[in-house]
Amino acid sequence: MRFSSFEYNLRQGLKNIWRNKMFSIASVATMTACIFLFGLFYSISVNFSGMVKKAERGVAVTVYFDKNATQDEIDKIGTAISKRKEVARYNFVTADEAWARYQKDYFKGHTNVADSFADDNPLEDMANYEIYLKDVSRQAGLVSYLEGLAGVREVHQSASTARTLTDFNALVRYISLGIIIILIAVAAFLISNTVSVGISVRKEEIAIMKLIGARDAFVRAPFVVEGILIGLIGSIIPLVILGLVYSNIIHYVAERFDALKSMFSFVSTGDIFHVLIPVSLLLGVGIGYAGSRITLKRHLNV
Amino acid sequence: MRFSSFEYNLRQGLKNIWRNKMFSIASVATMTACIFLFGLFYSISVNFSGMVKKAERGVAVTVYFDKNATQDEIDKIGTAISKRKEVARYNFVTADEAWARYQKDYFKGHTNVADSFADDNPLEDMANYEIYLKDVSRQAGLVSYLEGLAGVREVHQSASTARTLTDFNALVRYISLGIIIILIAVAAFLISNTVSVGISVRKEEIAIMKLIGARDAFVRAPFVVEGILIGLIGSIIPLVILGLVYSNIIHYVAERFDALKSMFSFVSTGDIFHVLIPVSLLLGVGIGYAGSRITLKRHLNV
Amino acid sequence: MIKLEHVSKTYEAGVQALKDVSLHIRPGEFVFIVGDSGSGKSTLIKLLLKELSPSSGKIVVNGKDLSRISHRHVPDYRRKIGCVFQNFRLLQDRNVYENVAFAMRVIEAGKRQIKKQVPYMLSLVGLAAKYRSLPRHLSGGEQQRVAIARALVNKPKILLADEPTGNLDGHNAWEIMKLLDQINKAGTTVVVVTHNMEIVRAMNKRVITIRKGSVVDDQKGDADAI
Amino acid sequence: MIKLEHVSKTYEAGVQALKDVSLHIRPGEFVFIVGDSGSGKSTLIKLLLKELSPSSGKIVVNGKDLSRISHRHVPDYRRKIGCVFQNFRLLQDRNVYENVAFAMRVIEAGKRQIKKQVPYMLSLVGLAAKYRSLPRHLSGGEQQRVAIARALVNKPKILLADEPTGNLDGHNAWEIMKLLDQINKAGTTVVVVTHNMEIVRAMNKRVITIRKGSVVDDQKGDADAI
Ligand SMILES: Nc1ncnc2c1ncn2[C@@H]1O[C@H](COP(=O)(O)OP(=O)(O)OP(=O)(O)O)[C@@H](O)[C@H]1O
Ligand SMILES: Nc1ncnc2c1ncn2[C@@H]1O[C@H](COP(=O)(O)OP(=O)(O)OP(=O)(O)O)[C@@H](O)[C@H]1O
Ligand SMILES: [Mg+2]
Ligand SMILES: [Mg+2]
Repeated sequence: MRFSSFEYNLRQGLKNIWRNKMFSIASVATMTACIFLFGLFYSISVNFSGMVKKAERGVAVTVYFDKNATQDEIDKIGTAISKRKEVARYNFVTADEAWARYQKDYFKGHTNVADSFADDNPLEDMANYEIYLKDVSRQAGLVSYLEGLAGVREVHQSASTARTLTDFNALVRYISLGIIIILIAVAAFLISNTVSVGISVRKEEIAIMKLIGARDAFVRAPFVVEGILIGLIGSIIPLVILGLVYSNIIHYVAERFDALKSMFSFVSTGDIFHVLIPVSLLLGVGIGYAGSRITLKRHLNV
Repeated sequence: MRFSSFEYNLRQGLKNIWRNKMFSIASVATMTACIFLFGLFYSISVNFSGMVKKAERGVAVTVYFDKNATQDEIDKIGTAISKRKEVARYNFVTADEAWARYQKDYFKGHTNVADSFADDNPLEDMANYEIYLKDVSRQAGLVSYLEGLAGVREVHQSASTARTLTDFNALVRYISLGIIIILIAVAAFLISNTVSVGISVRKEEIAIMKLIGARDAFVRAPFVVEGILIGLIGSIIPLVILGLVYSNIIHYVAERFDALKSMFSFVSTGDIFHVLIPVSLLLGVGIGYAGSRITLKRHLNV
Repeated sequence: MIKLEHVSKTYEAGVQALKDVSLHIRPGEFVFIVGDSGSGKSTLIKLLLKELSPSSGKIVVNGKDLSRISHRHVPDYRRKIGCVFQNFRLLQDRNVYENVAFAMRVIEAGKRQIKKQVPYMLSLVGLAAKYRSLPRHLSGGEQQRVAIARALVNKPKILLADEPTGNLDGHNAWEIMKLLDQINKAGTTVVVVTHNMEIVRAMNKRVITIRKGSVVDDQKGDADAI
Repeated sequence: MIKLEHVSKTYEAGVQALKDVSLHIRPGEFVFIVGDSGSGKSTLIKLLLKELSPSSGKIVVNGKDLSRISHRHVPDYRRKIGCVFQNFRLLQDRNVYENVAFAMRVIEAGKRQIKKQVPYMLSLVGLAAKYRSLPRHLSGGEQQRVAIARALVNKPKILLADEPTGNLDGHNAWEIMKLLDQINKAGTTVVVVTHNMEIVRAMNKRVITIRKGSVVDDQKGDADAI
């Protein structure tokens, strides 16, 4: 193609968008709506997943020692724990700390009860390592490893909580993935639908061009330019809207529901858009391009 | 309109769908996709909301009595509690029960610790009423009411859990509502867009009819029939798909993630579709009808 | 019957298609309108059908000022007029039969009447065999004849025909002209735009000549003079 | 140059539009094709442009068997042919200038050449002033002239014109005919389908008559006889 043809086709593509305002608006709107929904769900599920992750990290495995365990043994256990990859962090809780925490947790506001124990620590033997995991699903493995260590009396685990969280996380992941796949499929379908309706309407124009002697590539070029541009516009608009909405909403939610703050922190706008921008552009431009090419193929056989 | 005209228009509406296959398919597809997404989110959010509700019900307010409270006073407090509307259920916990539960909860697996107390119940004064609420957000009111009663030493509430749950529930509700509103708006927009593109393409046909002397109503009728039928088809398809998908998924999830069962039970297919069917039909048929009428108005001024 | 008083029409683009045209066509007349390409003949037809409104001046048809007809009553007005459009304007998604029948459905004619009248009209224009074809499967002249059949099927009081024989061979053109003459004899006012001077001369009717939007000549035919 | 051997064309609907047509048009000839409405003239033109394929028979143009041209090379073939379609087939969303320029862009003509040639062609058909109008804002005859300008702008080797003067007044029709004659004198083979017997007689060229899909007459004009 000569440069002047290329330039001509580029200009025609732009003009086509203007000439077929109705379809251009419909296409851009469809694309905007679909990519907006996709972005919305992506953001929600990423945040939700983050929340579950955080909750997971709060689950601990507690290691109690043999009554006659030496400090040396206890230290060795600590070293062994520190070497495990699934461990996020761990800390040593002395018997006194354990009792103090007990009182605080369970006798809160009932000082008279706690007082009844006086200075007598009922949890004398309860010094322990509190271990926080990176991934709750690997808890069982860690527990059986720890139980095999010398000086370990017992390993306490919150079995049901762990399983619930693992299951819940998996469920959320499946649902999010399912929704996102459905959304991408729906978006792809609707967008290519709109593009192909737009082209079908102009099949007489395409036939005329071909009858005058235009090559397929020459007829196609403006439509493809149009498809790509519509894809571009239709993905930039929802990205801008999402950007504004997202940063405002996390701000608002963080203020309004401060009790939730402790439960989860939001994924930053930057992190979300790091993924969202390339995926959306690919979706918009890709479908715009592919949709127009595929539909044109049908009409070029004149 | 004469009956033969009515019949003619009905038949024309049906034929229009066939003649404009491309647009009919596009419209039905758009509608199907939108209503499917709407139904999907409605189901998810109803279930999620149910889950949070169930979690809420697990939160309790505990009422402790004055050391010298008589059984009569305690009974009176019970009666007062039973009269409160926000109370879901309540039960009396004796000091012995309280201690037994304590031991079970906190010394689980550490019988030696519990043994150190022998038969000496450290929670002698801890007989209480355990009250479960219908709605956590009304907890504060109940607490201050209970604190005013004679014989009440102290009212214990899990303040942070309650607030977290209330906040969380509100957040989920806002997000669901937001998403559902966005989905309805997007659906309405896309569907009416498709309908109006379909009609715009036939504006020459509409102009010809008007020039031959057809009244607006006569030109409009087949289009409106077409719009309603497309709306009907486009809402029945997603409803059927949702019905199948939903009942299968709740079955699958219930089996696969049995740990979650305790956390929430699924809302029944019947309950979901009780709302979903009328809303979807209204959405589909309503937009099909309104969309075609509004778009036609623009083209009838010939 | 048809009266134009100082009618001008300027399109949005600034093109002045008609300039101060005054005309009077009496009931039952047969009038040819001739003129160069782009002189404003189709514009005149469109004004008479109220497809367009004049920029200035007054058009009275059947005693009614067209500018006074409300949107609601435009269909009633058009039903009394049959129109053959220069570019046919057939309903592309309906077949030949439906295109002609449509004009009858519009006036809420009975089913039986439609079933009788439509095939009769199609046979008059020589298209009885093609009644199930879609317009795009017809030759140019066949499409034109469908348009003529549709304009005539309701026996209108006024017939406006914009270049009704442009795509027809001499024989077919003559047949159509004889048909129009018959209809005129039965009382219909006929206005025909044409470039076919052979036919105009042979028919010997009133001829209005338009040039660049103005009426430059208006000659009574011998047939009328009698 | 153009050779048809036992060509038949039956449409899907079962209509036999051409029956066993054999023809030979020599390079540089000027041929009129006449015949009743629906006799198959446009079908013949469509076959020559390879818009349709014959049901049977062989068509050879410029020494090439049309059925042997691959999809890839159809554009090259069409570029050597100028065609005026019966229903104009203008690009509705482009203005007059763009419609004519489009034919030049297709053959990748230079910008300068386009800027020179298009206004010249438009002035030849008398539309220099309307170059910015959209087709729907033109009169019937003006649209036809745009179609003619587009067919001629590339100085094709073969010109196929299907009813090029159906919407033109006598004066304009003559101007167009003179133009076609000039082009023919410059070496282009010209095939004109028309109903205008006045012009056919006056031009005195070869006339092929088709009736119901068959060639029934083929008369050399006096001009050729010389
Ligand atoms: N919609 C429009 N917008 C702008 N200009 C128009 C429009 N329609 C017609 N014109 C212009 O008005 C003038 C008269 O057009 P009109 O169609 O009435 O001509 P006509 O006499 O019917 O010609 P023909 O014999 O070629 O059909 C022409 O110059 C034409 O370009
Ligand atoms: N696409 C089609 N499908 C079916 N039949 C067709 C199709 N196109 C044309 N025909 C039929 O083929 C026959 C010849 O048509 P064609 O267009 O070649 O006629 P024509 O000689 O050009 O007539 P006119 O002078 O009226 O334009 C006609 O009877 C027509 O109805
Ligand atoms: Mg005209
Ligand atoms: Mg033809």
